[in-house]
This record gives sequence, structure tokens and C-alpha cells, in this order.
Amino acid sequence: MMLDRIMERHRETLILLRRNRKIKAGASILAVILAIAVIGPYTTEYGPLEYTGAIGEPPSSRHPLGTNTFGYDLYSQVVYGLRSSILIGLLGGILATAIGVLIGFISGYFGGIIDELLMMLTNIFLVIPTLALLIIIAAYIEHRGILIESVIIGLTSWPWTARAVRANTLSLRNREFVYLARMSGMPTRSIILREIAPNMLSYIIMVFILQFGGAILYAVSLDFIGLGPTKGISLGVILQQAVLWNAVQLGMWWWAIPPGLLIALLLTSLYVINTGLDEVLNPRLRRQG
Amino acid sequence: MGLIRYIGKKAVIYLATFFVAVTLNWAIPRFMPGNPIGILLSRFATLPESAEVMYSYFTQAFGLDKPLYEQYINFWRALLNGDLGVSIYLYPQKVRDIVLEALPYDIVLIVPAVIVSWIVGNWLGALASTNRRLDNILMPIFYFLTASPYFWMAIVLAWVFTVTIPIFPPSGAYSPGISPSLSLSFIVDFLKHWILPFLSLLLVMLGGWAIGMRNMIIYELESNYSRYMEALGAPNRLILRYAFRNAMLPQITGLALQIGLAVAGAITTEIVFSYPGLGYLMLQAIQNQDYFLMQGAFLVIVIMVLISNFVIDIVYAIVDPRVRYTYTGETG
Amino acid sequence: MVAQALLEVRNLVKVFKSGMMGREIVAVDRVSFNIEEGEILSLLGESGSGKTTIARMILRLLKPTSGDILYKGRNIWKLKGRELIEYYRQVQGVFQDPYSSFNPIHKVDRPLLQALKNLQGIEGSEALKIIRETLRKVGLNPDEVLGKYPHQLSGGQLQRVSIARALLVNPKLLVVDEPVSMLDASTRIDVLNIFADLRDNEGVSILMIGHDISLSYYISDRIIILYKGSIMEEGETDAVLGSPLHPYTKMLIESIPRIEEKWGRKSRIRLDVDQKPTAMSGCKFLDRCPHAFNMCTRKPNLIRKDNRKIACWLYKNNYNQDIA
Amino acid sequence: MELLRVEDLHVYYLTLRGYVRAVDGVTFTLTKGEVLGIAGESGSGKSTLVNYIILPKPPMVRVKGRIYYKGLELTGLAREELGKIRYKGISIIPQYAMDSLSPTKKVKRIILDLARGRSREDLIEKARERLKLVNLSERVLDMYPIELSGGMKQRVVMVISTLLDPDVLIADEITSALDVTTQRAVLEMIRDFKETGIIKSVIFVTHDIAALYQIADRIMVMYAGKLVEIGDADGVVGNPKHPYTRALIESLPRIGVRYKVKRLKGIPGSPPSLLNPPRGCRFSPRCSEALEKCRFEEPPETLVDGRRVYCWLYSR
Repeated sequence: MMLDRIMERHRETLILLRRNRKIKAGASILAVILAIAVIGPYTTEYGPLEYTGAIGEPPSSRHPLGTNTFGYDLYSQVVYGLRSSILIGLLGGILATAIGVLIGFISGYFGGIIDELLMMLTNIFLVIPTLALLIIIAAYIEHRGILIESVIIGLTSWPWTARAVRANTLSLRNREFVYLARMSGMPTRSIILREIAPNMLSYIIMVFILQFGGAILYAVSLDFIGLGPTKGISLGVILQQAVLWNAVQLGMWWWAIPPGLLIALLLTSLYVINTGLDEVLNPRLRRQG
Repeated sequence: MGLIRYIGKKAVIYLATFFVAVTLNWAIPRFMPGNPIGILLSRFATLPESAEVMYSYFTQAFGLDKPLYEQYINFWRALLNGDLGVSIYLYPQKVRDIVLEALPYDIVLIVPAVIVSWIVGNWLGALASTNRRLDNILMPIFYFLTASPYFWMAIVLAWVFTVTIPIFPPSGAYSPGISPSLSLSFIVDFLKHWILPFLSLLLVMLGGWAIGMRNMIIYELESNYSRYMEALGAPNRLILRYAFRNAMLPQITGLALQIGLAVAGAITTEIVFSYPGLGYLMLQAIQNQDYFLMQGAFLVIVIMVLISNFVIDIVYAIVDPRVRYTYTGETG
Repeated sequence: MVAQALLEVRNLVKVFKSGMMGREIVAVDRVSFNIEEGEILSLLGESGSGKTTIARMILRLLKPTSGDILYKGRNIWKLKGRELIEYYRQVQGVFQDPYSSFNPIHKVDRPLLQALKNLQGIEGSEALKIIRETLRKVGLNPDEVLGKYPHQLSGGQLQRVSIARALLVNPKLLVVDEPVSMLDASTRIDVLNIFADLRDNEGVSILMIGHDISLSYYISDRIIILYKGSIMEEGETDAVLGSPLHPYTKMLIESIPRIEEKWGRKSRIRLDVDQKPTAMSGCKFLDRCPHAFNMCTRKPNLIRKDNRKIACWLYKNNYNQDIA
Repeated sequence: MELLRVEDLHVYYLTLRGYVRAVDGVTFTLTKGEVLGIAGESGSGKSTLVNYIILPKPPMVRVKGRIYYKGLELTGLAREELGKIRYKGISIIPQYAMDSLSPTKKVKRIILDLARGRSREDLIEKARERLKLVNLSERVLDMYPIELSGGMKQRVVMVISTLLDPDVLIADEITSALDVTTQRAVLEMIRDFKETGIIKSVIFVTHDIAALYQIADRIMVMYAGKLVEIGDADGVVGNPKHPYTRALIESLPRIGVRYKVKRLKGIPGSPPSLLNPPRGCRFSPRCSEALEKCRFEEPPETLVDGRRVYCWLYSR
């Protein structure tokens, strides 16, 4: 009876995915924000670092988000900045997920001394505060671009993923169908790729969503401290400038509030989607009634 | 017995972490691509005075003429003597002194923010888990709070409470002209400066705790012991109390992970309010390319995080009976 | 020595270690036995007896801590490459849980096709023909199961597909780990009949791991009673279960609920009172044994006694016939 | 005295694909002093039936039927009212007994909380005595569940569930996860508890007819959500009337029965899906004695040798 019910859930997963309110709401917000990042730059006549002649002007029809002290159009800055922040998030998120999955998988699948060493390493990097580590790394890099920034973020934020993936792998590795694959003479490579990996896919997607959000957050924080891309614009850089030039104290809220709001909404949508997925895949979290 | 074993195991991990952090701190300037040492050296040209003293210290600390392993040993030796080098930007002050002066500001900010957010967040989360209507209202707010970058929350608070309704000072730890003392006027002044950075940290962390607690309780309420209690007619309140207790335990472990994030939050928040903690210090160091100061701050942050993690682990081991028994080696 | 046994297990030990500083658990403690050709041997034990661990070691899924497993005289842990493929062509297994024996994301055809392809080098329509034949042999209608996902089949059907997978390569030895314990009573017996037929018609040897005494009684030729990783009693089914000697075997048989008669007033069953790990030095059954006496603090060896082997100090007059 | 009466109960599960008709028209009574056994294979609805009796909640939905406890109708009663009847009136040892105790509370605390409103000393004293009855030391009271083995935890749950001397004790598959030796001990404890009057009556649910036979006074056999046969234990086991019961009992190997001597036969096929159960008798697709009629019309209740049987063979 119990087993039958478990199997039933499997069939229901797809239906539940489509019905989940959290996933629907989160995906809608995410879609809008992504659309802004993609289309936004084509909807403005100003470059992000182009002097417009209007200095410190509040939002108007000409400048939907106003201009800052240097005469830059903030709408342009935000849409371009959003684009690069998302790009860093994607690259950093992918890298962090990849490293975490790789380490977690090797650790869980092969076990033994490899496992103990990798987990020691993971636990160590889990405790070292990531942002502090990022700061001392970034500070020594002379020319920082989007790529470098996402690489160092990816290299420092994988540990929790490794730990989670390891647990996931362990439970899959000792499933009978994996044993049977071994007894059917299947090569290790195809056992991993065809039997185990597909079962981890939904989990890895959830991990990636969180890593994507995490990378964006680390990137804006680095930018904000002044260790962002040495050239170009990002949401973090806009905020750094805003604080550096006392935007808030000078009453220019349009300089400092919208970029952060956008980040917060983007991350909210990611977290909400993730929780929705979790509810679908982990029925104990579902609310009854 | 189990307790000691558990704590011992944790201590080993933290010592190893400290070792790795120090090693990274040593290695990054030496092995980063793009000749970071060169950058460092070039800084001496801009030193206002006594470049020579600085240079000799530098060669001693970095011992660039010596083999790597010797450089490494010397680095440790200096560290264990409490020598973190000399600041370039605040020359000739010692990095250790500068950092130790900034550290209390972080502690007064982070520790209360973490504790209060933990308590209030868990309480709100538990409330949301039992009340459907409240849940629907509160959850989106919690998600938004936890998704906000700390420094942006700081900016919002600054805009509301220092500009729109100017009731709090916009920057610093206390007003210029007042010197630190235990007088009431100083304390009030200090708290006025402290409240906004504190609130920034509090609000963002609160969201995360509340979400975690709410989900854990719902998870626990679906557990077999909850079903059993319900089958025996236990009132909701009682079942909830049991669920709350079990849901709280992972939240304590979460506390350990949160410390690292809180530090990140504090670093950026302090920048918004020019609050003179390690974060603000780091910003100064970065802007002035004062690498010794930066690295010293990093080490102190790591040590602080390690100590708090260790404290949390001990608390956890005392609160959760499972730790004691799984580490005694008696069962499974 | 007469003819060589099909499979020989010698002094097998498995110790599980939990973590770097965790304590050690001895799951299998110096176990030796043989499997002869064309017999069904039952390894009977309760949870924690180490029976599944032994099965997994024989299937080469778990490495023994020490001791040897010899298949046709060759140490199975020294096999490599082609030899290993050959081993799995001759030795196959079936597990307890039919649901986790199949990957939820693949159709049930896949493991069948894979086994034929990797072990026999047979693919395509030839493979399909063999698969259909084998499915029929285990009492399934191939059209009802092929092309289906695991969740579309019942536990009983899946378990039969799992057995079919093992049979595809015509193995000499089948290791079946609690093959019917998750099936409904009404379908169990037919699965057991498949095993008995395999032995009778094709001479396949079967090692059946189980905890249900009546099921083992029904089909096995010989029985080994395991308790906490050690063999308590071993011999022909009728001897061991018909006239048990070891106090543990007696207790087991006394505990079976029988459909033909009700239990007497009160049993003398002693339960594990404490969680203390049994002292390694003495008899594992010591703390629950109604006949325990001072000798029992030392570990009894497995000795030959009439028509069986037994590890119990009550029968120590045969001490000199100690088996190595 | 009648303690429990279930009348034509239909309990369905609401799933995304429709209603799973887990319990579909079951009627029975339980009288004081008896052990009623409910036997059935997976998907027979036996667990749903008893779980609905003690804890009706979604996704279980009552479509039809009534439940009476000592003449009081339970169906439709408010949650708080039901809460008062649970434990003292109707109690349960659940299937998941081994993890029914919160891991972070001491056994003593759990007992005091669950049996709240009674004198602390009395409860502890009583718990001590009862622990002795199930071969546990009173030290267990001061232990956390994590310190106990699975079997010990189950016995602790047994003590907790029966501590208030319930009128009806539901035992749901409590022996299926146990080793044979422990199983006998647990069955004997349940029997002793009933005979010494600690519990007034028992509903014992299991898939293991042989185990059931050892302690049940009456046995009720379920198949695919329906009652198939109900009567005294010796009759049902020794002389089963319904073809399902008969085939089920014949498929059980007995000690002494060897394959070589007597080849047993199982029941071909598998139980139907309860989302869309077959018309007529639900066992008819697997029944070797099925008549034409069986496939279209539900068999009525028939009395055979004082036993209720639902089969067309007995009511032509």
C-alpha cells in the first residue's frame, strides 16, 4: 500500500509542478525580470555610461528612473547592469554547481579515503566566510571582468552543494537497481551517466537555482565593496556609486532604491520557485487541504 | 563521553579550517596570477614616509629571497606572535591594533542581530506554520526579506530613517565630538547610531529563519510521532510543541552556517553607515590598497567565525540528545 | 575431499566502520560454508544476522574485510575484466525490494537488454526473443510487461521481471535475497515454485536468503541458521528444522505462528533486554539462551554432530571433531 | 456488550487521478472481550479502515456509512469531541510504532504529556508496572527514544497506547517488521493485556493470517476494499468458505510441507486497481470458481454456518 502510494506520486509530479502556486508566481516574476535584462537595453537611447546632460533629475518620462550626479540615465544603467549581474549569476552558478556536484558525487560514489578527504575539504571551505575570502582574492586581481568575477565566485561557493549532492549520491548508489546494473556487466561510466545521474537531475536543478541566486548576491556584494568589474556596469556597481556619492542623503532615492529592489525581486522569485519544486518533489512539505 | 567525542571531532575540523585559512592568506598574494606581489611592491612608492622601514619589514615578512617553505614557516611564526604586519594606509599603526579596535563594533552588531533574528524569526515562522491566513501574508514578506542584499536593506533604512523621517544619524558609531564613556548620553548616542545597521542585519536574517522554521514545523507535523500523538487525541497545542522542539534543532545547526553570511552582511552594511567595524575597515584597506590590513581583517574574521561555530556546536550537543548517543558508539 | 563445491565461503568477515572515528560493527563473523551444485541452500536469520551482507559479498557488491569466496575454486575478488563478466554470466542475483530493483526513469526492458548485451553480447531481435521466452518462463505475459515503466507494474510482476533478468544468462548459481518478503502471501508461493523448478529442471544452485522458516522449509535442501553474524546450526532441512538441536533454532521454530494449531499457553522466549553489543568473546546467543552455562562465555566452534554442524557448548562432547 | 459498530463504511482517498476506493462498504461490530482480526493483502483497505476509525482526516474522505462507539455516533463528530474518545476509548499501536516517539523527549515526558490531566505519580507507577509486563526495565522512563532498539521502542509504544486501559485497541501491522521470536512475544503480550483486562477489546490488523490465528477470536478477511468473509477464527482458518480465503490459506506453506512432497499454488493475477475496481465481485477476475454472474453483480451478504460470506456460490 505504502509502496503503491510512492509510485503514484511519481506520476503526479508533473501535474503538481504545473499546479504549484509558488512555481507559477515565481516563474512569472522571473520571466519579467529576464525579459527586462534581454530586451531592456534595446528600449533606451542612452548608453549606461553616457552623459545625458540632466544631472540628478528625479524620474520623468524622459528618464524613467531619473539620472544621477554624473548625468547618467539610471534606467539605462539598471537594464545594462541587470544583464551583467544575471550573466555573472549564471556563470558563477553553473561553475559552483558543477564543482559541487562533481566533488559531492565523487565523494559519495567512491567513498573510502577519497570521501573522507573531500568531505574534510568541503567542511573546511564551508566554514570560511565566503565573502571575506572573495574579497582577499578579488583585491589581488588587477583587471577584473565579468568572467573572472564569476569564476572566483564559483570557486568559493560550492561547499554546501558538495555536501548535499554527496548525501543524494550515497542514497542512490546503494539502491538495488545500481547493484543490478553492475551485475549486468554495465561499465561504471554508463552506470553513472545512465542510471544514477538522471535520477539526480531534478535535485541538481534545485541546487543550481540556489547557486544562481547566491552568485548574484555575492557578485553585487563584491561590486558594492568596489571589487566588481573594473570596467562596465552592474547592479552592484550602481549601488556602490550611489552610496559613495551619498545619493540617499542627497534625496536621490531613485539612484539607490530601484537597482536593489530588482535584485531582491529576482532572488525572491528564485527562492520561491525552489520552494515550490521542493514541495512537489518532497511531499512531506506539502500543506494539506 | 559522547559529548567530548563530538566536540573533539568538531575542534579538529575547526583547527584544520584555521590552518587552511592561514595558508590561503599566505598563498593568495604569492600565487595569484597577475603578479600581486608586484602590485604590493608598487605601493611602497606612494608611502608618505619611512619607505625604507616598511621595505625591510616587507622583505622580512615575505622573505622573498628565501625558499617558499621558509617563507611559510616565518609567516606562521609571525602570526603566532600576534604579528599581522603594519598598515600602509594608517602607517605606522600595527594591523593587529587596528583590527582589534574595529572588532568590538562587529560583535555588538552581529551577535545581537543573529540572536534576536533567530528568536523572532523562529517565532514568526512557527506562527505562520499554524495559521493559514497569516502564512499567506507573511511568507511572501519573508522571502522578500531573505532575498534582499543586506546593504540594500541598509540603504532603504537609511533613506527612510535618516532622510525621509530623519530620526537617526546617517553614519558613524557615535557623534563626532562625544568621546566614548559609560555615560547615559553616550550610550543613547551610541544606540542611535547602532540601531539602523542592526536592523538591516536583523530584517534580512529574520526572513530566512522564519522560512526555515515554518517549513521544518510543517515537515515535523507530517511525521509519524505527530500522527501518533494525534491518534491518541493530543491537542494541537501539544503536538505543535513537540514539532517546535524538533524543528528548532536544525535551526541551531543553521545558526553555524548563518554566522558566515552574517559577517558578509555586516561587512557591506557597515559600509553604508560608515560604521567602524571590520567591514568598513576592509573597504578602507581596499580603497587604499592596504593589503596587510585587508589580510589581517580576513584572518580575524575567520577566527571569529570559527569560535562562534564552535560555541554553537557545543550548545547544539547539549540541547540535542541525539548527538550524545550517536557519538557514544553504543548505537548504530 | 569429494568433488569441489560450486561456491566456497571461507572464514568470511565483514566489519562496517562508521566514519573516521566511528565504532566498528562486525556484521559477519568468520563464516564458512559451501554451496553444492543443484541444491537450494537457505541462509536463515533475523535482522542483524548478516545474511544480506553475505549475499552482497558473494555477488561481489561488497568487499569482505577478510576471508575468501571461491567460485569453482577461484577467488572471486581476483577476477578482472572478461573473467568478471564470466562470473556474472554464471552467478546472478535477485533482491528483496522489487521497486528499488528498477530504475524509475527507465522502462523495465532496459535492464533485461543490458544484461544480455553486456554479459552475452546478444542484441536486437535475438535478444528480444530470449527475453520474451524467459519472461514466459517466470509466468509473465511478455506483452503485459515489456515497454512498461516500473510504476505501471505490481510488486509481484516486477519481482518476476527481476528474476527473469537474472535467468537471461542461464546462471549456474542464483543468489536470491529475501525474494518474496515484500510480496503478498498469495503470490509468494508461485515465485518460490519458479526457483524449485529451476533447480529440478536445469540444475541451478540457489542460495536463498530469508527469515521466514516455513518458506525455507518448503523449498530448500539444506539450511544454515545465522545469528548476529555467526552460524549456529547447519544441515539438511529436515534435520535442522525437523529436529533442531541448537537452542536458538529451537526458539525460532517455537515462535513460528502456525495455521494448523494454536500456540500453547506461554512461550519462554527471551527478548533482547539491552542494546549492549554482545561480547565478541562468547556465544552470540548467550544472553537469550535458556540453557546458558559457564562455558558459553567462550565462543563455541562449529562442530559436526550427527547429521549436522552446530555451534553450541551443549554438544561439546564432540569437541575433538572440531572443523577448521 | 458492543463497543464498536461500523455500518456500511465507504472511505475513499482523493488523489489527482480520482477517488481510490480503499474501503468500499464494510460492516462489522466489536464486542467487549474479543480480539477481532482483520486479514488482507496489500491494497485490501484494512489499514485505511482502522486508521479512519481512529483518525479521520484528509486525504481520506468518508463517502457513506457510520461508526458508533458504545452507541455514540463518531462520524460527523467535531475534532475536539473525537479527541476525548481517543486513547481512553479507542487507542492504537500504529504500524510505524518504531518511530512513533519524538526523538528529543524522554519517554517519561511523552507519557505525562499524552496522558495529561491525570496524577503524575499514578501514571509513572502504572507505566513502571506495565513496562515490567513487556520485559522492559523502568530505566526506560528516563531514556530518550534514540537510546532504545527498534523492538524496545515498539514495546514502549505498546505500553503508552494501553496505559489508560482503552476499550478498543487497534493494532495495525505491529508484527510485520519484527523478527519471528519477537513477534511471538509481542502477540502474547497483546493477548495477556486483553486477558488481564488492561484492554477490553482488540482489532488486530495484519497480512499474516497464521499470526492472526494465534490470537484472534474472530477473523474478518478483506479484499480490494470489500469484506469477503467474517466469522470465528477456527472456522475461517479451518474451513474457509470464500474462494479467496480458501486460496489464500492453501497457498501458505506449513512447517513440514516440502515442495518435493506437495507443490502449493498461489493465486494468479494481482489485486485490482481501486481507482477503477472491476464490476461485480472484486475477486472474480482471479477466482477459479467464478460464475458468469460474479462479473456483473456484487455478491450479497450470505450466512453460511453462522458466518457472513460475500460470495455468489452460497446464494444462488
